[in-house]
Amino acid sequence: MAVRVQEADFDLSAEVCALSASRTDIGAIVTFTGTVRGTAHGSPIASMSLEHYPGMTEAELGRVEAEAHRRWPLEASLIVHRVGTLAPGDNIVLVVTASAHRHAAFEAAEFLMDYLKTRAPFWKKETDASGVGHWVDAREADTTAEARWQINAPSKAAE
Amino acid sequence: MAVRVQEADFDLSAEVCALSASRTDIGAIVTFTGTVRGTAHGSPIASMSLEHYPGMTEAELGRVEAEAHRRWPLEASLIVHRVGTLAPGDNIVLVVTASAHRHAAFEAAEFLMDYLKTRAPFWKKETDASGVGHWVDAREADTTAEARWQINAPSKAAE
Amino acid sequence: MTAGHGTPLKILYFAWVREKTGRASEDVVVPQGIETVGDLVAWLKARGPEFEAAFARSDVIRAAVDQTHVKPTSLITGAREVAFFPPVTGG
Amino acid sequence: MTAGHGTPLKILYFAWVREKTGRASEDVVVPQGIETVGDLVAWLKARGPEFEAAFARSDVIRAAVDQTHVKPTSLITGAREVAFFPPVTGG
Repeated sequence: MAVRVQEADFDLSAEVCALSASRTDIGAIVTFTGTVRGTAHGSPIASMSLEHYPGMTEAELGRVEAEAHRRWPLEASLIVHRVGTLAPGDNIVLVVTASAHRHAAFEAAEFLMDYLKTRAPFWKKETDASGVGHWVDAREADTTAEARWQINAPSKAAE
Repeated sequence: MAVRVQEADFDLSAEVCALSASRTDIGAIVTFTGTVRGTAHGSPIASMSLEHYPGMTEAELGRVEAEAHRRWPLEASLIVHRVGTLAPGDNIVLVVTASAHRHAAFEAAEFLMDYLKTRAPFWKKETDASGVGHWVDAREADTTAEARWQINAPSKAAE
Repeated sequence: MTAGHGTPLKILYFAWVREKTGRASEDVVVPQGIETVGDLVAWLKARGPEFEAAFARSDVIRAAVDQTHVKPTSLITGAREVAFFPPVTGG
Repeated sequence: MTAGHGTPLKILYFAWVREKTGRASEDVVVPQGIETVGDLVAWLKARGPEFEAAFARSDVIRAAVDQTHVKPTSLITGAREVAFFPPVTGG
């Protein structure tokens, strides 16, 4: 179990190796990588900047991760989220889940992403080709995605 | 879209890079890596050998992948499956799905694994510490996992 | 005891709430009677037009007390920091 | 026309079916009247004790005709190759 917030990029193989090296109790590893898309509402974007709430971010990601371990038999997990200024195609977020069996790994990874999207205090601002910044609106679909897990929220208060 | 059957190991980062490099239409990449567990029915295993049906394997994986693309808006996908003799901890299978949105990538990756497990002609034989080989039994749970997708099977005949 | 008895409370603002208030954080001494997050928002709005503008769409503003998500009706009693921000958009 | 009219049919065996029959593949000329996968299994079983043993648990043996999964009732008419194997265990 680990969470990291960083400006630097991450390497998928290196992260998965660090998590699973010399272990033979893991049979299934799922990774999710979120990347910066090149367009927003049909218009090209020049860059995306990510702001967060230091302290709360790590606390919230830790709570979400602990909840995933409570619900699924995970052998290991990792959440890495980048902050700062990113370009189209750049990595934003990495979630890794490892379990003896694939369904636990798949479900836990999707759960982590759904909760991260609605609870972790990050905010995206897209800058368009003319240099104008636009804060990204929260998607209703993300709230719906979180709701389908139907649990007591991992942190102490509901929205 | 690509399927490969090979003795060689694969590198997660290299495969994902090859699939997504210089593309800005992808927002979500899911990978599934299956690895050799060190025990079977509670006893340690020394190695695992994987046999397959050359020709049919590639055809079946291709059908499964095409079905995933028919059902989800995927930007790219990859299936790599190893054959030959493997040790505990070694990689067996890699599935990568890339889409503009995460739920399509997650669902398609899980679908590919569920179908691969029940339809792709691979057979595993585990060799125990005393050198005795045991063919792995098919798991009822895999057939159940496939059944939940409730579709016309991607190839022309049902089991 | 409420947060108001002379103990400074740290307020943080993020994303467009930060841009509209013109500050990332500040230490305030909250008067007696301000007991919930909603009370605090009402009090902040009265401090000037930039706060009025920042909290105009108060239905979309989220709050955290001591780094945990809370509702507008949650108490701020004993809190060390309260943060205000739009719905999160990470991942 | 059935597969039996003098055209050799390639039969492949995998995993423990291969081990029990003692061969990975063979070309056979199937007699007339053998029209389904089930007919072919019955004919193969009569060829010797190794086939009898390999197909003893015929309920768990799977078949493919020309590299596509089929049922025991499927026709082998015009087929080039038929494969027999246990339930698959890849992934």
